[in-house]
Amino acid sequence: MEIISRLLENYYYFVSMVLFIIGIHTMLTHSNLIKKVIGMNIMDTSIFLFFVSIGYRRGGMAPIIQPGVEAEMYVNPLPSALILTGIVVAVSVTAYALSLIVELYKQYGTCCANEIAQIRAREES
Amino acid sequence: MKDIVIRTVCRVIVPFVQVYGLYVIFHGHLSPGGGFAGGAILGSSMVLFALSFHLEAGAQKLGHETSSYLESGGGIWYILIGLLGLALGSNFLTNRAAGLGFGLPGQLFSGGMIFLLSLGIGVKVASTMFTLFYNLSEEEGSGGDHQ
Amino acid sequence: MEVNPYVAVGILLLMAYVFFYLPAGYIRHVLIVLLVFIIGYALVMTVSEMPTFGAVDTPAHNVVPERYLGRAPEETGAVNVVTAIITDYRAFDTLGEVVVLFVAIVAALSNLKAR
Amino acid sequence: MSLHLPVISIALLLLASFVMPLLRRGARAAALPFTLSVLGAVFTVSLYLIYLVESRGAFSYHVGGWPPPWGVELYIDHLAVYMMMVLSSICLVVMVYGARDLYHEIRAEVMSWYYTLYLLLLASMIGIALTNDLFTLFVFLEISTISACGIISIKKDRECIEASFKYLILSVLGSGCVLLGVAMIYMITGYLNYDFVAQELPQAIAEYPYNILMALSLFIVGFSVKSALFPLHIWLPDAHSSAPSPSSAVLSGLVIKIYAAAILRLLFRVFPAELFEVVPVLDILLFLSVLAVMAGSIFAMVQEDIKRMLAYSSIAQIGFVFMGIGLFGNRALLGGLVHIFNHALMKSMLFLAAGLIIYAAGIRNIRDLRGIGVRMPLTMGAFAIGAFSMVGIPGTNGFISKWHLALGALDLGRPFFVAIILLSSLLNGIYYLPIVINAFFGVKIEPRSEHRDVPGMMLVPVLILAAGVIFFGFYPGPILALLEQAIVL
Repeated sequence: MEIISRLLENYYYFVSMVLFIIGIHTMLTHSNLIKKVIGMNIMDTSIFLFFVSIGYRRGGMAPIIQPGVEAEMYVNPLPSALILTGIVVAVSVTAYALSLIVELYKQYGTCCANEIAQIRAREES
Repeated sequence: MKDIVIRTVCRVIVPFVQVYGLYVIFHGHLSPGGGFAGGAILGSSMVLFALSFHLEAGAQKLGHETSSYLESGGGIWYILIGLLGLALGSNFLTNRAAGLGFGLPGQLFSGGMIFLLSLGIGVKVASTMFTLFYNLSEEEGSGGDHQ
Repeated sequence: MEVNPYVAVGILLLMAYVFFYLPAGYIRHVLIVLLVFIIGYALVMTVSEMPTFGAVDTPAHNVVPERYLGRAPEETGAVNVVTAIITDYRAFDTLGEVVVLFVAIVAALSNLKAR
Repeated sequence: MSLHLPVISIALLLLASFVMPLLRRGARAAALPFTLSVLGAVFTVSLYLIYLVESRGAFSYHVGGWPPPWGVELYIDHLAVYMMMVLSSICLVVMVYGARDLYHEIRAEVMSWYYTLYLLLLASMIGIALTNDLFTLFVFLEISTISACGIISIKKDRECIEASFKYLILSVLGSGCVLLGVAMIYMITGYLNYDFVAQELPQAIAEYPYNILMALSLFIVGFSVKSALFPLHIWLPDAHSSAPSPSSAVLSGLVIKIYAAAILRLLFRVFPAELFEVVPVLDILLFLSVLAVMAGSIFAMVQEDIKRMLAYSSIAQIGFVFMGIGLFGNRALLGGLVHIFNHALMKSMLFLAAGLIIYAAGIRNIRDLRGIGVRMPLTMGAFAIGAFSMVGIPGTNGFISKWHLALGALDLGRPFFVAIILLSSLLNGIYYLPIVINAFFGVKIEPRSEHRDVPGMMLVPVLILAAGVIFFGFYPGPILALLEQAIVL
């Protein structure tokens, strides 16, 4: 019971872990390549959610300094800044993966990993 | 797409979106936003234009040549500003300690190289978004039009 | 905390086998769900032990954000602390990020134009 | 000024890669000399940095002038300059080869993009070797992932797209794990800098044991996927065998090892040593490395494609590096680290020689190599030297690293690993030596019509690397002296 109450306290972390698992599951089980990329994005987003929620402070304000407000009143700006970088990295990886999928579709006529494997096996035999 | 409503609305809205993107880039050190957000807004305005008219129309506004110059230029700009700190006798990418800081905090022209770096990042992100969109959709679109 | 290395290696081998080698089918799906539940259980146990969400005294709220929040305007000239971090305190990361965008474009274009 | 050299070399590589697409229009011919001169400059800088670190000890560099917990820190110690030297030297030699070879594997329009990706790959690997910050490590990890996939998918064949997609998906899974580990470490310590994290972790163990354990296992899994440790090597054979030959040489020789060096730095500079007594991380790495050595050798024996065989052999050899890490003794670590350089030399040379054979004779199948040593004596001679080095015959550098690994295992009183090293040498002999013997003494087959002459510009790098294999087999002194200081942790 204590664990459940801890999980409810840390519900942001809990949900991001669940999303992480969903992302890994999608990435590794689906044979559709687009779905793999979607799983990859879910996984990345879950990590970003986790990272950003580390910096949250209850009742904190956005870290834009206003005169007369003490430093303790703002949320931690470092995770937000890092995740800005992380998001761009995820976008870049997604773009490159999509370009690979476009090219695979042009070459094999399908987006399904299993079908591509079948086509290759047929060609080799 | 040949819808006149969309075309007219886009023709009106795109300049405003671009001005807003530039605003977000230039006010990155004062308000929420910065190079990435502003660059994404700028890039999406160009994507919107290309979507609502035609891919070729978008390419006429911002050609492949220009966008590849912009991509490289954004990165070179960033590194050169970093080397400027080095040339002034400080470390790589040093801002205020190298004497680059100017202006009072809270004003538009303050923060030394932050403003310049944001500009470089914004240009880079905008051109990247447009180039990626254009190249991924061009390959598909050119095949689809003839069928 | 006690971890048996044999058990750990065994689980890792099993996971690798199921994820990467087992042909698609009913058994694979059941095993994958099982393994994903094991990973999920470990992650959830970790979550239950983490510092409380939103608390003021978590380890992450230490001297680092204190200096960022307290002295960013005078040290960098930017009022927005997040921008101050990404373009001044940790500008090297942002350089890496610009490079990531560039490398994504170059890789994507070279792939699309390669054939 | 000389303290700025590490960051200048990264900036120079990045600047060169940004300029490269601009050269495409007018001065296409300038791209290659430009790339080579940049690589040569970085190699010279790395040699000078070795001298600098030897003379004045390790130093740290604060990017932006901000002290460590606030800014990004580069830490230039013996291990970092060693890795930088290995990376830049192999990259330079391979690019000399690639200057000629790439034209028949890649369309001329995308050549300048290949140089761009290559320079970015080198820059990111140097960044991984030098950085002292967890998040910067992640950023450079992603740059190296995308550019490593990029130099595979740039080839004309369609197998390359599939291989690089598989590589990309698994690598992204690995870097996702690394980022989650970074997040957990940041959560419980509040720092990203290695030294500060290492300072905080011993106190945090009592309070958040599962967090640290989870972060450690996420790092291990993430880096194992990227460096193709045995059960997670699934992407490697396709990727390394279908890529253009220079890419294969760099990927197999350098890219998988930089991740091993990164995890080594994390394990020994960040995580407290008492953690390894509670959690048998090193034992797990050791078991996996033994499995990798055996499985890689056994899989390599049944391959028919020569580049595929070399790729599986890489899986076995990365096992030796991890064995050095897992044994956790000074001498074994020395063996594992020197194997990074030795394997980079011999494996890139073998891949280049295989590429030369494919270029000149159009042969990929091992059985067709019969009698090719008569037609291409220098290439096959170099290949033979590489094969001997793989087996670990004294006089080649492969012997040096295996010797130190075995002595290190004996120092720790674990003769089992000596047996493993001997057994794997035997297995290596079983699949490498018949190729060499058949090539020189086998029945000649008729030369095919598309047989091309071997250009000197492609042969010279192979011979340089072969000479390096022999040279460092007889005079390993300088490298070992450098590494002995690197492993004083």
